Amino acid sequence: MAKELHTSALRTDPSTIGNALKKRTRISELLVQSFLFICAAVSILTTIGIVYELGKESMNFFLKTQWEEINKTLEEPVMGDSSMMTTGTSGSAVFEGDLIRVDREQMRVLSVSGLEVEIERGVNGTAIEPHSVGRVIYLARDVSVVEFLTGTQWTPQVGAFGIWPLLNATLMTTFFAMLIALPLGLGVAVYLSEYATDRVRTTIKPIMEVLAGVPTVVYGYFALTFMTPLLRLIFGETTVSIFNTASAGLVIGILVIPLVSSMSEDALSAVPRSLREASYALGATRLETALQVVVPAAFSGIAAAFIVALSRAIGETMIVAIAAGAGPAFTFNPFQSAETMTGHIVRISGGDLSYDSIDYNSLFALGLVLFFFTLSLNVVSQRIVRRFREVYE
Amino acid sequence: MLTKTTRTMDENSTGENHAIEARNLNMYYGDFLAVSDVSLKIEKQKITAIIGPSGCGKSTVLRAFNRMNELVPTAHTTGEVLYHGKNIYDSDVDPVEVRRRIGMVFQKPNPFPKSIFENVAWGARINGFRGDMDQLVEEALRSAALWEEVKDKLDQSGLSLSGGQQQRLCIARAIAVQPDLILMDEPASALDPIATLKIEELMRELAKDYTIIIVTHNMQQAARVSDFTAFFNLGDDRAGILEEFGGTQKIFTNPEKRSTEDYITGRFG
Amino acid sequence: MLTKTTRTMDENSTGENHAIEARNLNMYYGDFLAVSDVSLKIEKQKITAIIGPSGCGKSTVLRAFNRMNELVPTAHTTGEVLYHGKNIYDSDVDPVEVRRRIGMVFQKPNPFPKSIFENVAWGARINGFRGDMDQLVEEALRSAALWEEVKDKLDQSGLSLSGGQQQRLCIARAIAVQPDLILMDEPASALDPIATLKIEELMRELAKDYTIIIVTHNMQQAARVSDFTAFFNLGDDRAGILEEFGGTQKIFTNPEKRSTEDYITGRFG
Amino acid sequence: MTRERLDRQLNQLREDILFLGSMVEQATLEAVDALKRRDITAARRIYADDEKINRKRFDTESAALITIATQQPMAHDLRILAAVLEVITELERMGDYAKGIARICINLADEPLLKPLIDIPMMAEKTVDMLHRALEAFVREDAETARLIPKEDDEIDDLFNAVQNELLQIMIADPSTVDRANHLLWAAHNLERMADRVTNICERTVFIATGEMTEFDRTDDELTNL
Amino acid sequence: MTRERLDRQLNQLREDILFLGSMVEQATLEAVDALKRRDITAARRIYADDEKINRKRFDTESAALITIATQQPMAHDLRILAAVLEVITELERMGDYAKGIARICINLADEPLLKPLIDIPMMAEKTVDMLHRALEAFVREDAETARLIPKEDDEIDDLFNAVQNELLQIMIADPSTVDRANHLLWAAHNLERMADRVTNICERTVFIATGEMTEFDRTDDELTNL
Amino acid sequence: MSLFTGSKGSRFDSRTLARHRRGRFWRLVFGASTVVGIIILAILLINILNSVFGYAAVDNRIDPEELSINQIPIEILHKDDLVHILEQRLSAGLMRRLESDQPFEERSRENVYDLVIEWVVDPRVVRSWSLYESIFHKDRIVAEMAEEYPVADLRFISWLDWDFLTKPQSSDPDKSGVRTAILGSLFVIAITIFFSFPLGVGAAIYLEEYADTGKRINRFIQTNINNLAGVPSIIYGILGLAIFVRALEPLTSGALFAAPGEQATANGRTIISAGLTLGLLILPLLIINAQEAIKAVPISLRQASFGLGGTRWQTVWYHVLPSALPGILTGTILAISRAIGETAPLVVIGASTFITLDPDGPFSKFTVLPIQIYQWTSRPQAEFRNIAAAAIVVLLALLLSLNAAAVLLRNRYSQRI
Ligand SMILES: Nc1ncnc2c1ncn2[C@@H]1O[C@H](COP(=O)(O)OP(=O)(O)OP(=O)(O)O)[C@@H](O)[C@H]1O
Ligand SMILES: Nc1ncnc2c1ncn2[C@@H]1O[C@H](COP(=O)(O)OP(=O)(O)OP(=O)(O)O)[C@@H](O)[C@H]1O
Ligand SMILES: [Mg+2]
Ligand SMILES: [Mg+2]
Ligand SMILES: O=P([O-])([O-])[O-]
Repeated sequence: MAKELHTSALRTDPSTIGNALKKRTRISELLVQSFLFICAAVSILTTIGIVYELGKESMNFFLKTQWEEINKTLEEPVMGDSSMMTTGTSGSAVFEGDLIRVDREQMRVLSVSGLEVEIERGVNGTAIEPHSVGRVIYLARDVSVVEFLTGTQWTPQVGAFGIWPLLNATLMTTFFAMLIALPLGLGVAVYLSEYATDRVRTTIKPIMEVLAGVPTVVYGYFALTFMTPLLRLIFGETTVSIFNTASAGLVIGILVIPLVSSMSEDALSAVPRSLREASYALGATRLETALQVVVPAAFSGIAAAFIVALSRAIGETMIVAIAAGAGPAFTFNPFQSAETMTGHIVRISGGDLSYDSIDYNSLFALGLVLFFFTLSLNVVSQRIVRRFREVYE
Repeated sequence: MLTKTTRTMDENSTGENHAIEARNLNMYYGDFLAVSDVSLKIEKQKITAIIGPSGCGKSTVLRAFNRMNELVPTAHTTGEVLYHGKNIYDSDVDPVEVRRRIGMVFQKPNPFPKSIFENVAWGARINGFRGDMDQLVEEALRSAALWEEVKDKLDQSGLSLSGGQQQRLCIARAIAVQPDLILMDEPASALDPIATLKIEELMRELAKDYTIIIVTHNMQQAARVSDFTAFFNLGDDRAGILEEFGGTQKIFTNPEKRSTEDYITGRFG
Repeated sequence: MLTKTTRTMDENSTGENHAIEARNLNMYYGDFLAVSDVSLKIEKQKITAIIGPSGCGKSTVLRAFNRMNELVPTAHTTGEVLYHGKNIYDSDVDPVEVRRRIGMVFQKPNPFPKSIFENVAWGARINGFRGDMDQLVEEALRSAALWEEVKDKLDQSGLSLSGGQQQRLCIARAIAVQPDLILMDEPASALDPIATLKIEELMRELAKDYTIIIVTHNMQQAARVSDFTAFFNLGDDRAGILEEFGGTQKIFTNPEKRSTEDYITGRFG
Repeated sequence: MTRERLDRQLNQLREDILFLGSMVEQATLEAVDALKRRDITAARRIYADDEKINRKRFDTESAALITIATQQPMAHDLRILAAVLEVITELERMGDYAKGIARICINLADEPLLKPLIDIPMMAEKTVDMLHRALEAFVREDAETARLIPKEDDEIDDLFNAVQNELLQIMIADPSTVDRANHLLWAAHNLERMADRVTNICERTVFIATGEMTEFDRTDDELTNL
Repeated sequence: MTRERLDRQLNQLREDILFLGSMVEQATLEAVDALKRRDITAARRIYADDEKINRKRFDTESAALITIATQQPMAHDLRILAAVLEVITELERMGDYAKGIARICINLADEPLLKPLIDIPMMAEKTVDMLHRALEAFVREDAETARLIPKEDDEIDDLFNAVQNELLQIMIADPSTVDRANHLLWAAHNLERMADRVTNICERTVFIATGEMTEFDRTDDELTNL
Repeated sequence: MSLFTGSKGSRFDSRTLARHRRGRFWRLVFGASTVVGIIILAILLINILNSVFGYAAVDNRIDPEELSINQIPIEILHKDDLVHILEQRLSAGLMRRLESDQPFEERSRENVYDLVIEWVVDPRVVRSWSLYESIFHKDRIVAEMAEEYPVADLRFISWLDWDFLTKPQSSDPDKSGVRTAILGSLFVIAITIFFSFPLGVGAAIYLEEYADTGKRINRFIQTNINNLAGVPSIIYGILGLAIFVRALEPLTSGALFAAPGEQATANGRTIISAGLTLGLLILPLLIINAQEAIKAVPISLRQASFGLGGTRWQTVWYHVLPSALPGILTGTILAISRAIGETAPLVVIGASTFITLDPDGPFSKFTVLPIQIYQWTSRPQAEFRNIAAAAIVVLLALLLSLNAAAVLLRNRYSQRI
């Protein structure tokens, strides 16, 4: 039969081999490849978009003079040569030294007495022009990077943009989250990978996956309707306010338990079975095997899990938006309300935000900080994971 | 029946006995010279075994014969591989065409997760085979000494077979596109001794129609199955070199070189 | 000391030459009888090889000797394994103690991802070794013929060694807890021929002090290295049975049973 | 069968043995015939042809060694190969005896025989017959037959003793015949030794079949023959 | 060295060969000595001791086969083993020749020797010496020495021719000595054959060392000796 | 060899009793962690269900008995009488609106009856109790009722009912439903899938099958994707706000296509913006999942294909993709369920918080389930918590069914291997 195959069939004809082997252009292959490359490149566009947008608007936040509407209007018209103007009573006050703008003309406030304001006209090379009654007065705001990074007050109404109250709240919630997620997550991981029978494992893992799949807004609800009342029950209603960072933090912790446990469990189960067998064969007990052989072998995987959990906790939004409270507050009391960076972003973007306001820009500056925080954590965790991979492949 | 265009075959037009020939082959991975200056003529319808210590570049050389090494991004080859007098590394040669003619069987049996029939038929189909596919599949399976075992379950998954059967399926798949040469990289190392012997038996059978090059770690296997043996070794610069090439019986009873003798008798390193 | 309650162990009370003995061993995975009614006496300070076709239960039997099979949840054993006259499957026997005395080396080298030193020291430490750890590690590495190669890099990772060195490290690790027996499950099947021969050489060396049982797919290896050979086969009910047991030279030149002969000469199945 | 190549090689070796055997048989019968017919030309040819037997023997030996080197024979297969190595040595030696007879024929040149050759051709036929059957038993691995053949050696021994006595009588009667009688004695002696070699072949047959090397109670050559 | 077990077994075989060789040497010298001294008791012992040589030979053969079966020897190692199988056969055959001489001694019983034995002991010593050196060359795989030794065979052949001529003269002179002279001729013949066997051993030594089987241009035994 | 000649074990003191004791202790600890995890999940669910069901005090603005005409209770009044009641009790403007929705002549009696109940009787929940209280402290509830809401009805109600699913939002908790939100979620997700699935799978194929990992650009893309997967979702919200809502407003508002539809807005805060934002958000996740699935296809399969003379695309199309598809789908479903639950980015890009009309196209304003939940949770009134819980149940049911599909796919896949 084998013979038949070859008599009936024809092999390569040596005389035309050059032709037979000749390269052909496969256009469809090229098209497909280009399309696929474009797909992959979208991710780069996304990153560029993020960095560009965050960067651009943050630059505006720090560099460009922001003209903020302060709900003040001219009470009387201002002539071309006048150095005084009368403002309306509404809106927030202006102070000596403030830079203000009416129409296109910028002015410096020299002194303020009641509603009368002495001004220097035509500052910054703007043309002096007359302004009619009811024109809106804009107040200039400048935020320095140093102020942003060191200030302990975040009150846009008075132009205070110190990130620390928000950052502090973020760190507090993160701390509480890690406090609960790390030990519990690791405990679950060790139990599942080293102790649980197959049956138990196949029941519990889906449960953990469900826990991981529950949307964060549900956890927010849970924080507000269960964790907070629980804390108040334990510590007293007077010590614990309705919105507080402890409750939010603990629930974030619950949220990331499945993350820690499943990533750690993956790392633990990736440790080859043979390593466990080697340990048992030396006369080790299950605990010794688990803690002295398997966990160290999976260490970098577990560390990566911790870092990813940390990054997740920092970026977590809805739980803090719902349960940690509105309004930045620089406090170390976990039972007080305090707004985190993410919480702040959600709150101020929730309303109808005008695109050129300083609030709009501040959102990007906060976003940028958040982005770099999480990005660096991700980079570190990937390094660790890569090292881990190298060991076992 | 198996080629695309009907041509008359002129097997002997080149007037030589060699199916393929490597000339001054150097192979690199990145900057690392993995194989240095190998020249080797492979006789037609014979089994040539490549043996040598781990990492001496056996697989690398084997894959040079059908440009499979190009799938490793960092790989890079200089020198020539003459196939019917044509250097397959010439820039106008299409590796896809080369691989159609120089088939390969791998260390671990790797049937497609498709039916047994599809496993054999697929290669022929994408290579534009027009003809009776049923017949082709049957012939290929018969040649691979597998037909009797699978003829009643051609539509079952190729993965449902035992390891040895899977490997024979892979061989059937390779011969279905009617290559001139079949390259085999440790085709039996994942199999138990019995399945191994069956594959060896099959190789002897196939050698009546095909030229076979086999890489093997198993010296006994090379001794049992091959007609010629090429012994590769690590050179001083850790690049693989062709140390000795000759008839298998000669190599295994009275090799020329001391290093070959040492390797063969297990007194190496 | 072997059991949870402290007893004195009397090494010579049995007054016999056997290190361990299986009696009417039946081993199940769930309902599946993997190994049926095996009785086997292992001689002291000899190498006993277990050979047989794939799936005949070689590994299963081997793991019965130090209760490693218990790590498979569905596994279940009846019959006795007598070690110094004590059935290690008795309910008052602690498997942890058994395994300390009956060590194991696995198919793929599996050093811990710790330093070379720690790899060897760890087992001794958890077993409450009191003494000079440096000396213990050195002696174990020497016994495993690895000391010279690693003495300058004891703090490097065990994974940084080559495959063959790793396997010898695993052997050093096993002997550091001073077992009576060492079980080896295809210890060289992942290694190249040279590393394989080194391991075999080492086994011969170790056999001066230890009793060794080795499972191997490689008949030639069993022939080369062992003093006794047990040939396992698949019984009619697909359970593994002990077909023939005897001196290696006898088995390989003139076995009693036709099935053994067929297997040995490669005419099986 | 998964060892087709090995089996083919073993069969080839068996054929080689039979072929070598037939060469020896032919040489023996022809040598004795030449001696009987005083055909020096034939004797010279036979004498020269021993080289062919030697060649064949070395070729076969080399093939057996290659099989050992390349096929890793074990157990029964290995016993066959070991036996082949031994048997070809015996056959080559037997070839030498035939050559010896041819040489005697040449040496005797034109001198008349002392008596018509009757017993010696009979010995030759019987020996060749034994050899033939022994080799057949060998390739068939027929231990039973192999065990019986050596018993027939007694007949050869008897014939040899008869020849020897007769020749000694002749020599004593006529000292001038000593040289010629001695030559014939050598010839008979060679045939007798050949028959002993057959016993060795039979021993190997039993070895292949049973794995045991038993020496048959051979009527010891040197003891009875002189 | 990664083949320690194989190497040990090969060395053991070499020792076995030397031991077997020394047994043969001793038997030969003692047999000739017994013949010279007409010591029938010694001759009987030597005759019986051949059994030991046979045993040793089979043991060695079996050890070599076991090594082939268990150690998968290739190339050089395999050639050693093949050569061992051949050499022990030669040695056993040589043992048989010694036994033959012892038998002659017994057969001659109390009959006086025809002449004082001078050449035959000389032949024996020379042969044993050659054998000894051949075996040493064998275990040392010293092809050079092995190539030289066969050339010494001529001396033996000369001695044998001398003995033969002398004995034929005696027989012709005195037909009553035919029987006894023939016995002595056998003895000399056995020694001459032994020396030829040494050549075979040397061939094997060259084979081990070079992998080539070359037949030495041997002074053909049957041709010159009768 | 001094060490090994002595009597064996002499230098070892295994102390197994103590070691086993320690082992048991820690096993307990690890087990406890797991149990805690399970308990938390249980509490989470119970806490939600606790608010979905329970007693409620229902107070009617006008007692239905007051409306009965000639002692005939409204339940059996004729349609004309009911219309009459409506005309009597409702303002003319409202009546006009109802008339314009659908003329009264064309309405069925049941429909008019419903209108009466809804607009005239107007039952309101004035107080609600949790399931726990309802079951264990019923007497207290009854007492409280008698004291504080003597006229109200005490009813055991489920906040999650058919009406809840089919009604649009309302400022009144007991009239609110999640219809708009569910539709919004489905619309948004449809766009997300449409956008991210081809792109994600394409990128995964490129990275696994085509990219030369030696090239910097490809390594960069890979690292980049891994990093993007860890970027907090709210950042995507900001990105979506800047790009889709603002920069691409002409496109995303539909203005460019002059998209009709009642729900069309003049700005970019539309379903398509949301869908694309979530698409970007899950893209890295989807790519990584698809990559894992593709990676799981053994190299040997590709080698086999190349070895037969297959081109790269033939290899991918005939062998890699079929084998990886179940994995890719599973990964996609998991990514999608992540998108369904996302809240923060949609808040940032400005999902409408109050919207009663169904979305009718990609350029509609929209709200989604999680946003509804967020909104309702943030309200101080207790009843909003109840409907938030009900909405959570709806959301979880949606997610669970998706997850179940993923698990099924995965099991089927792993069985085949
Ligand atoms: N993809 C690769 N990238 C870089 N180096 C490689 C690659 N593949 C092989 N090498 C190196 O090239 C050399 C030859 O490798 P090759 O796999 O050809 O050896 P081999 O003789 O087949 O070894 P083995 O017997 O272990 O299969 C080795 O040093 C190896 O490390
Ligand atoms: N963990 C397990 N669960 C269920 N069955 C098993 C398990 N391990 C082995 N078996 C079955 O038990 C039988 C014997 O297996 P075992 O691994 O002992 O064979 P083996 O002789 O070592 O084979 P191999 O040569 O392939 O290693 C086989 O049929 C196998 O399928
Ligand atoms: Mg290789
Ligand atoms: Mg096994
Ligand atoms: O939706 P979040 O994960 O950012 O809360």
